Amino acid sequence: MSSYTIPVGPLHVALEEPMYFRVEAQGEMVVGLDITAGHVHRGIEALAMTRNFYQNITLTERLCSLCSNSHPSTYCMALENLASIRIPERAEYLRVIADEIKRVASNLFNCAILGHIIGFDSLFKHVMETREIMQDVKETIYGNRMDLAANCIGGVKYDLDEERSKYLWQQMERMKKHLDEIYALYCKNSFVRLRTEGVGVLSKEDALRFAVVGPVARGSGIDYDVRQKSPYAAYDRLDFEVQTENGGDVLCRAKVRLREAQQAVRLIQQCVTDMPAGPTCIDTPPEIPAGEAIAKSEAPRGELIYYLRTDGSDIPERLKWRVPSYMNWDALKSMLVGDKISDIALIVNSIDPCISCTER
Amino acid sequence: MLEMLSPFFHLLLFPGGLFALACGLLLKGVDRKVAARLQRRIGPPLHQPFVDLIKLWHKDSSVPETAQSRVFAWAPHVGVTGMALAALLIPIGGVYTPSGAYGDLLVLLYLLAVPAVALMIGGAASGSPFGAIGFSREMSMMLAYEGPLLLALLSVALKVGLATGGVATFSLAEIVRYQQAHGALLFDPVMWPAVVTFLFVIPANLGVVPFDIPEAESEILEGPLLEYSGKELGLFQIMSALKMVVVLGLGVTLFCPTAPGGLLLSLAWFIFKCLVLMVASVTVVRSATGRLRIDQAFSFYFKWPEALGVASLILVLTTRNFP
Amino acid sequence: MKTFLKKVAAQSPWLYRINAGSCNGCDVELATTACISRYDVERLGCKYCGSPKHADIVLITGPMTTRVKEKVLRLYAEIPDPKVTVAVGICPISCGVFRDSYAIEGPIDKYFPVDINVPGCPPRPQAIIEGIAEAISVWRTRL
Amino acid sequence: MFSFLKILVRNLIQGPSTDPFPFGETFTPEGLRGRVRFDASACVGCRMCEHVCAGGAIRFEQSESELRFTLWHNSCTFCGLCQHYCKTKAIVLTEDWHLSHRQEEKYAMVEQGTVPLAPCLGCGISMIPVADELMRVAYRETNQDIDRLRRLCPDCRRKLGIKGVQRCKM
Amino acid sequence: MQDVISQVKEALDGALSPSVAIDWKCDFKGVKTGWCKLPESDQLLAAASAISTMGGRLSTVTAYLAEKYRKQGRREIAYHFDLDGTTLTLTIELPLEKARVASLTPLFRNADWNEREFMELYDIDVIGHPDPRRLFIDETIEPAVFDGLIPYSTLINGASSKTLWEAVMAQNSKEQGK
Repeated sequence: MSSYTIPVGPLHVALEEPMYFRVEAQGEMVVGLDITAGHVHRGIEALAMTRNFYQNITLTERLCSLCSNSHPSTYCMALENLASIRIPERAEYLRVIADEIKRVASNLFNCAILGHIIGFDSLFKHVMETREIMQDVKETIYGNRMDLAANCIGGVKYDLDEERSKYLWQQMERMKKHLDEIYALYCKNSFVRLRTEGVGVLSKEDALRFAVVGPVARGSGIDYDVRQKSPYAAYDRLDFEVQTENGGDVLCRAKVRLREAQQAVRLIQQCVTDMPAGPTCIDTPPEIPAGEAIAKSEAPRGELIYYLRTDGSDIPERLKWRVPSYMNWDALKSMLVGDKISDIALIVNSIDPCISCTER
Repeated sequence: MLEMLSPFFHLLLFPGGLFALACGLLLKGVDRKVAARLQRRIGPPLHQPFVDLIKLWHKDSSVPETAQSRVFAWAPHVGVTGMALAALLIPIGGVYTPSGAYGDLLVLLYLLAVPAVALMIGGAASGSPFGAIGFSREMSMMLAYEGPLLLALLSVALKVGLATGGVATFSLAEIVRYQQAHGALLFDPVMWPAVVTFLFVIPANLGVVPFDIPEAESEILEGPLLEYSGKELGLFQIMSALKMVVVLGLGVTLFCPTAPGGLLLSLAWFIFKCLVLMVASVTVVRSATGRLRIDQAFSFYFKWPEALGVASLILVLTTRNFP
Repeated sequence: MKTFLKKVAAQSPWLYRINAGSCNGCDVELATTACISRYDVERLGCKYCGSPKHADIVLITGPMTTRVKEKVLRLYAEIPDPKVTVAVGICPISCGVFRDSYAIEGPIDKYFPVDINVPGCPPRPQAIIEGIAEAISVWRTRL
Repeated sequence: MFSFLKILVRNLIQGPSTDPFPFGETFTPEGLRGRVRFDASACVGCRMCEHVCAGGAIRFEQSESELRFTLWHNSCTFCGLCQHYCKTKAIVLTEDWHLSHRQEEKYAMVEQGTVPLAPCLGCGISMIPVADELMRVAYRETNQDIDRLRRLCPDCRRKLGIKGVQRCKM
Repeated sequence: MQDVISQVKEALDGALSPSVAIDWKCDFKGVKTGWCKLPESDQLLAAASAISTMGGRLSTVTAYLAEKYRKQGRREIAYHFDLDGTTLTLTIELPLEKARVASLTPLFRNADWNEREFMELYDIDVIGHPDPRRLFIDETIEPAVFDGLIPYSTLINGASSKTLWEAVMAQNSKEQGK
């Protein structure tokens, strides 16, 4: 059978963002793949080197709206590491809350899109409706549904008073019920399983070779979570387990994401209970010496790493970050080949690709 | 004079043409509304499909550079013509009985394949790779569901034919007449496998989830329809609205064509039966399921509906002596 | 009769989304607005469509990056007239935080006419609906 | 399929969850980051807001007699850093999210304010009097002496301070 | 955690003949970061291979060119490795002109994109890269765009900002005049 090439993207409806693949196919089978990246390359690293430390908080938040809290918080952590700033304990908990709220919303979004791609519109809408609870929480506590603007150098910009803590707790109780139901749906529903089981398999060996991170790695049985391996914020005092699955297919990744969302809800509740009183931010303007530092965190899609280099001025000499989708995306080559054309969008979505993060 | 004009009347106004179109668009409106309610939405107004159609008539239409423009432009016309002819054949109990000169069940079976063929031609002529994939998927789907459909039709034809002394009757009028005399086949347990087979065939025939594989929006961007715009897209919408009426009307004819009598009441009863059939076999199904892969759909049809169809045929043949 | 038909036709604005290199915040909010039950744009007669050929109202996000520019312009040209363009988020309007980067070619109104702007980073769905409603009223005059 | 039918039936019973907007009122939480408001009388002219603004949405123009503030909403990310770093809260984000507008109004989507400059009571140099808001933050209540202080330029204030110190020493 | 430090030392000492100094830092949570500058850029492959056998993972690669380096005619590349939660950074120095570095793709599959990225941003050649095309940056943009960036200049010369703000100011002073 002769092979033919079909273009996927760059502006493909099933994918939120522009990406371009040239898929080589034989019949309905994918035999080769070439990725052309860079449609969302906005030159943010260059911009970061022309903006001051404050402006970069907002700039890094605009890298990507789905993990928009991980970026500024990790960037601030890099600055704090470099200047040896110890943020108030309450701020550590508040950073965890912001991170976990984003994680729930981001993971649910990805699982909802899975439903959309397999044409299960009602499932998509059902999960998105549940996600709306998180969106309301974000809007009520932070003032925006996507970009929280929670972080500042040396702490956080927001605080939870009595009333808001109670509100947050109640919403999390609501989420729990919905999340349990959704998890059961993804595990049991025959249409979801027919389309996702055994599809886009990434073996553990390949996962290690491509050095994938986050739910993609954990879906292939790699037990790695930055929150546990190199704790930050309040994670060293919180009780949680790393979620893994061994199948390495689309369904396993979705299951890991949903379980992490369930766990995130419990983490948020732990934070609300354990959080000590006190200031939320250091009260003196930060002084950043010359030097270099690294900060890492577990974004919804996996390990996020920031490298910061300063020369003593208030503009970074070099700010570089590597996002989780960076390697996961390249690993698509291993997942797609041998699968069906009809599963391309599904498999691409299963790594929760964050193009805008990756291409900067 | 009047006698000569009646085919045109039937083709353009009633029951084909305008009436069938209005009926089909109404069905689509109800389908969207009910689906919206199942998803906790308000949904579009019932007349939305009419509005969409009028809108498309006001839009520019373009032909892609890579397309074979003449074939591309003619494909939707072929589809609409085929369906308009098919609509002529659908009897409406107590209101309209198609003349045998128009055709019978077998003609209808062939005409039902016309929309799929039109989509295939259009998709292939559009020159887009997605159109081509849509083409091959449409073909596989047809192969998959034509078998069970044929078996279901055959069961009814045999049932009626054997009961009236022949072998099998393909006259739609005859089928209606038999049921009006002996009660709807829907209530005959012998026919239940055929009913279920037909129910299975409807979503595939109408191209809705879980069998909208040739037009999968999130996989191949609506496949053959991708390149169509304006009036041509409108024609495809007309085609699919007509097909809705034809397929559902066929279901009603085959299994429950009885009418309460009275022109308007019978008409309303017919539309109501179509609606119920649609909600059960289209709306709820598409709301509660996800799309299958082409190979899964294919093997599904070769397993269950095919087996049921065969079972139904055997059942009809074996029970003929003990009515 | 003609004016009546046009008035009727105006109740069916189909939406199409173009991402011109956005951070996907606006895209996620657009998907939310267009698809989920809470905002249900279908009650306004809108439908989210997968092909530019079917679109009436184009929603554009992103600051127009160099690599996506040609593709966006080609896609925009494919949308049949009459059409209305809505810029969603501050990026297509002014390039926002990404302005003056070497890889940014926006703002979008340098390349084709924009009718409605919905600023925000990202705007909330209600604001997007407001923009769409405004776009529908513009569209009515173009039919 | 059947597990999902249960949800569909529940949906049918619960009825639509659709927000009435744009035909009715919608939910707007307190603290939503929307349209920016500038209060010139509270501005001390430190220009920190301009410094931290990543969107480049804030511009100050200084002339002989006034300091003019302009914020263009079409470039504003509504991140709230300006508000966070504004000590006197001269710049605040309101809950007004009705910002969509026609293209003709693109450049008119601004918030403006003018901070008048006044001559220093000591040396007469053009300066921004310290905002009442800042005085309230610093002193809670003001008296005539403090009010005089706010109209002195930093140089003159220092001189006055040194004089005070000298007086104490004597 | 102490043994990570000794393990790394052992591995690097085994691979490189004059032993190199590693500067370890530890944050408030006890997370360690190691910083090591390799005296010779061609030691990179040996050092990376030692880390690879230790089970290390390449996290990312940062190339940079600070103003003061530019004057000194040199540039640096930092390779960041992850050792089960501990980050080790190996830095190599390269000349400003005609910089060449060996590819790490045979050791770490994911070095591919990282190397393509700094090739397109900076004027650095990677020897033995399997696929040295551009990664993110469009062909119409000049090569080595980060080499040409002079700090502040884009901010001050921002042509796009200037045009937009002129329009904003023109419209709003007009309205005030009314």
